[in-house]
Amino acid sequence: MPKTAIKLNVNGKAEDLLVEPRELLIYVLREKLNLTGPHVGCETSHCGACTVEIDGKSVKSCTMFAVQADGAEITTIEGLSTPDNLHVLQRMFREHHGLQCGYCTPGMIMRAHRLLQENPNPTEEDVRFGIAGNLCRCTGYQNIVKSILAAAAEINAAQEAAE
Amino acid sequence: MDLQDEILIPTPIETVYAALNDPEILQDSIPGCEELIKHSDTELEAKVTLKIGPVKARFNGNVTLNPEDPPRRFSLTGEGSGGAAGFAKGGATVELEQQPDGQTLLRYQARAEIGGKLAQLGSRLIQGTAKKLAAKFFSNFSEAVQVRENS
Amino acid sequence: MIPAAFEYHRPSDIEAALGLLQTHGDEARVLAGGHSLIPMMKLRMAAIEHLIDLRDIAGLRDIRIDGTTIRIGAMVTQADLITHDGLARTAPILREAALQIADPQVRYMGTVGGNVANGDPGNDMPGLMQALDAVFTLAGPDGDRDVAARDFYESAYMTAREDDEILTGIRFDATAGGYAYEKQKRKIGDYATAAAAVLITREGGCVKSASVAMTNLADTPIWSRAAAEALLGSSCDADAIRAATTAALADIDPTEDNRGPVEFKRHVAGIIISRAIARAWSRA
Amino acid sequence: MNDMTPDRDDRIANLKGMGCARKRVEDVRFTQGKGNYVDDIKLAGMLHGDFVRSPYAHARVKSINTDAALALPGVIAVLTAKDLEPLNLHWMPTLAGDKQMVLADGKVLFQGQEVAFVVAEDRYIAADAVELVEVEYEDLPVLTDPFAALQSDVVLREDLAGQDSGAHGPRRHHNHIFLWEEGDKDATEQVLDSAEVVAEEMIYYHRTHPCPLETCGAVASMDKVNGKLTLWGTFQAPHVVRTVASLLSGIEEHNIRVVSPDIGGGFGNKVGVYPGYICSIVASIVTGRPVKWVEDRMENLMATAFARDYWMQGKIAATKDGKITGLWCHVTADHGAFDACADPTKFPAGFFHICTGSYDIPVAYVGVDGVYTNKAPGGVAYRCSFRVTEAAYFIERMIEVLAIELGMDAAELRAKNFIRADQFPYTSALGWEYDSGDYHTAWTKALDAVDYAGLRREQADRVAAFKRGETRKLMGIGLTHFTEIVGAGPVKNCDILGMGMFDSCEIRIHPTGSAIARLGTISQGQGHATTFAQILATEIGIPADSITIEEGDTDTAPYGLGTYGSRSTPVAGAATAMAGRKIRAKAQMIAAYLLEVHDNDVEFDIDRFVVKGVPERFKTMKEIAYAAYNQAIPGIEPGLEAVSYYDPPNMTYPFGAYICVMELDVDTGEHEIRQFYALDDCGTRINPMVIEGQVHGGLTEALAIAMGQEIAYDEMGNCKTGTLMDFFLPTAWETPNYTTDHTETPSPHHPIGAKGVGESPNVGGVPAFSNAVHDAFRAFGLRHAHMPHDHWRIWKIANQLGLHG
Repeated sequence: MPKTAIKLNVNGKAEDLLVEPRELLIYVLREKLNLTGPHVGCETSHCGACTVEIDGKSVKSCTMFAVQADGAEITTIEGLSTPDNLHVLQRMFREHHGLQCGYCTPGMIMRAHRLLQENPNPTEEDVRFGIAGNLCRCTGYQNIVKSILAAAAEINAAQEAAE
Repeated sequence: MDLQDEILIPTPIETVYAALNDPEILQDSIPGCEELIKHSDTELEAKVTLKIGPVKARFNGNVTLNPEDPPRRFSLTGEGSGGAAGFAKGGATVELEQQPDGQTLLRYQARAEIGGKLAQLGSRLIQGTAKKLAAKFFSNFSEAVQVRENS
Repeated sequence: MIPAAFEYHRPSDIEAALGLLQTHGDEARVLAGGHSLIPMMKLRMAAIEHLIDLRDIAGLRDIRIDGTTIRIGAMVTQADLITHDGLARTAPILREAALQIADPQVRYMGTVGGNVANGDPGNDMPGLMQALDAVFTLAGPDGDRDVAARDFYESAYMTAREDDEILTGIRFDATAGGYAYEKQKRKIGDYATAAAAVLITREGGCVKSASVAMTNLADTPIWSRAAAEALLGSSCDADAIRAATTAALADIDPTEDNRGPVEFKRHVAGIIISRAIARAWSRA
Repeated sequence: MNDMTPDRDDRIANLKGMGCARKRVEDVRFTQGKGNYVDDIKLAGMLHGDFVRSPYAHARVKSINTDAALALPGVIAVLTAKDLEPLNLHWMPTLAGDKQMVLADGKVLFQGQEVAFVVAEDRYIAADAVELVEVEYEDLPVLTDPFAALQSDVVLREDLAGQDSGAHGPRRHHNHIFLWEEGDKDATEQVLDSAEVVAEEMIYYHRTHPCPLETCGAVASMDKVNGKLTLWGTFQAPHVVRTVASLLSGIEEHNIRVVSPDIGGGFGNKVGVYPGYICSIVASIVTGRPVKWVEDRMENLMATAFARDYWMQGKIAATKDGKITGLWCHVTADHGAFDACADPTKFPAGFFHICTGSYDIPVAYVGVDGVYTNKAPGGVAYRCSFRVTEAAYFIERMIEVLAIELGMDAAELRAKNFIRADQFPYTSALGWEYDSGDYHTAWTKALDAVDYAGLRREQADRVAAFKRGETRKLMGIGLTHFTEIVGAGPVKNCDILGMGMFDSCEIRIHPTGSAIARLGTISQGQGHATTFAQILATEIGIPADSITIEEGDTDTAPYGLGTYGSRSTPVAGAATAMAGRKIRAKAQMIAAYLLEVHDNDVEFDIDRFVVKGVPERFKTMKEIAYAAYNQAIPGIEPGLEAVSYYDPPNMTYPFGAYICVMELDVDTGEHEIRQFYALDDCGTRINPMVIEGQVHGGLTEALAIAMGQEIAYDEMGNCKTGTLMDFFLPTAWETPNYTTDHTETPSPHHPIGAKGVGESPNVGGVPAFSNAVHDAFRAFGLRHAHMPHDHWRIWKIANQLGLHG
């Protein structure tokens, strides 16, 4: 099958790629761009371990062909922060024990990140509804919800202080 | 999975019965049938492409006809493999009843078993689809019989 | 899970898309949000040789409200429905239903057009469109044609859309009065065990108009004329709701699956329909 | 020295030792997407393997034609049983003493069974080639019901035909695997015959699956130049995999390196040895290139490691006033096509004979019949110690049924029969020595915490309101008091395939006073790198932050049996403490030398040795470490290292009291968890934060199992729950908040008194949820209904009780 040339902007970096149309975005990210943060979990768009941000939307990258993303801006967990300057969500997940095996974590944090962009003051119910596309087998979610609410509080406090 | 229904065909019972044994009519009637090869009077080989929405599976199968009690009763069994999609097997019993107005009442009872991915992934849709396909077969069949009768 | 190879097309207008459909016939399929189709391709249940992505076609993402007529392009996503202020005013049942579809990620990608055109009895929008008495616009080689939602569905995955047509948009009138989309599911994101869409207007203390539709209770969405008739002119009291529910149940034909046996589904359908009617009435 | 000086508190805090809620060191990489899981491994020239699997549950394989697949450009090889046979690898031994086909040898016995292994340049070509392998099947009658299988003429395992004895004794039918019995059958039956009250019930614990978010996979790389095989994989027991790989392949064990990298959840799924591992190894040997195999979700659910599927027939005898006098149990255990249970070899039904639970039952009998059916093999401990979950569910359901029979409150019945604190160590009628416990204290604390009496009053009001037609919702109070048995285990009775179930820790203190410790276990999310460092910090006085914990690489880690059955803390945790004590003993001698006093004149104090009575004279562990390497000390070797292989004298017996309050809609079958209180006693608590996280997670897995999760088959043997559409994993939306609590009864034989906790919430959670469902309907005459309690099954209960009018 002939390959198609696509352009992606991934974590702020322009990437020119040649892909087969059937290549799923998750594999292109993981295997061509070596961004192994997003994971493959269920493959039928139920678990959200592959969640990345595309043009301001949370997307399950296992259910999207890379060719569909041509021209898109993509952020993966690797683009959320630098090791010296972690995102508040990353800090809060650690602070509140919001992860165990770590497999769902990159997708979960990316989803939480978009959720807080859209709803900076979520209730517990908002958070639970907002991360319903992400499965975790280890934590029972209680501490994930706590982590996200704590992150929201910290972001809001910082903003208030700045104002 | 069990399916049953009846259909009224405006032709005499003998014509209908003969048509049930006619590979050409069967091929025209079976939805998606691409080829029906007759190996003997009762042994047929069929190639059928099943297309339902996004699903497309090509089945290769064998059909055994059993003209039990002509022209009143007829049965068949078959099995087919659809490769990665799975497999199917089943059978049907057809009973014909001459009506006073010259029409024939065709009553069928079919049973089908689906295996493999089709059954695993499509179980919520299989029953309805099978019902539709059976209905389609018999309406095609009724049409084909009438075309034959009129030609 | 790796899909079989295919050729990808991204036409920039509907004519080009239709041309591709004509050229490739049965081997081609249009791609909207992809969240039904791509999993089927990955499972190799769908073998598609030409995938025609509609994302670059102008106009398909529009939501237009002209007076009381609402037009929604096929590529409008569930997320768009949820966040659109105009729709919240003119047809709030859309938001209520869309929020009960899948999960946030899927709603960003999943489109109205894909949801209604796919013909899966589990999809929620087709039932809703029955209730709204929507009209679907199909673009084809001979131009556009309209098909009423209530005439569109034939059986699972089988619809009035011909292979060389593309569903480009839907149109319906703004709703007035009360509404409810009630859905029971095994867990969030699941197809309905039973779901009902109800619209009711009120005059004095009585039902002036009603529309009752159901999801995943037959191999097509069901609109129950009899259920609506049972409500008309009534005060939507317990007896009227019971009569409407009985009428609606006569129109469904659920099948057994992992969600439960037929008997259970019928019972739950009755509960869900009654609740939807009661809630719609309470908002009327 | 004043113990309360701030200086001392600071020193303790600085260590981040046992008892402190230390933040996890693992999280730094996981939150940044820098975990390293099997599918993240990418080697030069790596090939991809993919399986052709059977769509049939039972069929003769008449032919396999690989020509078309081999003709596809990019396909390197297609392996079938014929290719593996010369290597004697077409079958492999199972952990339960049976054998299992690696690739279909003449027939297939379950849907999804591995038939051929395709090896190709990339995963895309491999998937295409799988479709091109033509397999001709002839279908055979399918047996999915173990009771029917024992009556059927159909022979499932033709390879065993004529063998009237298996790994666990006589087989009485061609589909029978074993009968395993414990306890005193005659005495138990006598008690039942003469008992005042006998309650009898069939309790089914349905088939389910651990379903970690990461599926199973492996990367095998045979370096033909050096003759060394490296195998990365999702292994909960990497050392066992190395030994088994060596025994099977003939490659000497020093030439095999097995690495478990980060593991995305295990829950028992990753204990077993799967055909994919074997085929990857063979393919790498054949091709001379690295080969990766990672299963997809459907393959995971269809073919690897189911759990449970136990039909438990129970009889429980009691006096009229509720004193239990005997327990009888017969299990029909559906093992699927091959007996691939993960159990210690001497226990073909694992530790199921802990089924007397928390109760002082004078006489008991258990018999377990293992049966072959056309279902996937496995029988793993899904977040539990071997078959303990089944046992706990069985006894906690039987107690409820007995309470109904007696017309007694189930909480009171439990309290009346608990083993008393003064009876420990307690030997059960089925032979276990419970090390410690204080059940009454825990039970009272739990009942008080939820205001049990108040809940019962509310429930009575609700029943009355329901009967008056004012509500359609019922309220259930699910009670459970469970006793786990974990920490397998003493080598004297616990081994897997002859490998004794000890575990190990090796510590090296570096000259500047930091350290690395390696263990024979492997974390799958439990946080070993965090908690084991805490044990060591307390034991050797070096801050946890200065200790690296490493696991999972057989070239560097000491031999151990791995992580499952909550054995890491009881066994490897003990080894860690013991190795730490060896370090401390040597450090004491060094300190004494440096302080110029006799060995016995110094004592350990948090992070240093001090001269007794002269607290200002001390040497810190940091100073001691430096001296150990750099100072000539007469009679003492340089260096500061230790290793401990710990063979525990007994299991540990964590326990807990769980109470679940649930609302049920009798019309829709929907439920709402209103409250869940979980009190766990896991002995000494190493890290309360991690314990709480384990409890939340285990309860959520229990919620899933009790309320909807199952591996279901139709009559043709089609697995109906092969994707996450149908296999229920709850989201944040369906999951409640839990209240956790604890008592602390240290294990008397464990060096630090810890018992393990990871699996308790799953063991105790399932009966708590299930009992809540049952309890809601008790007033209407329900005795027992099978799990999972999904909507339609709850509706069915209500329907059968006539609650739908």
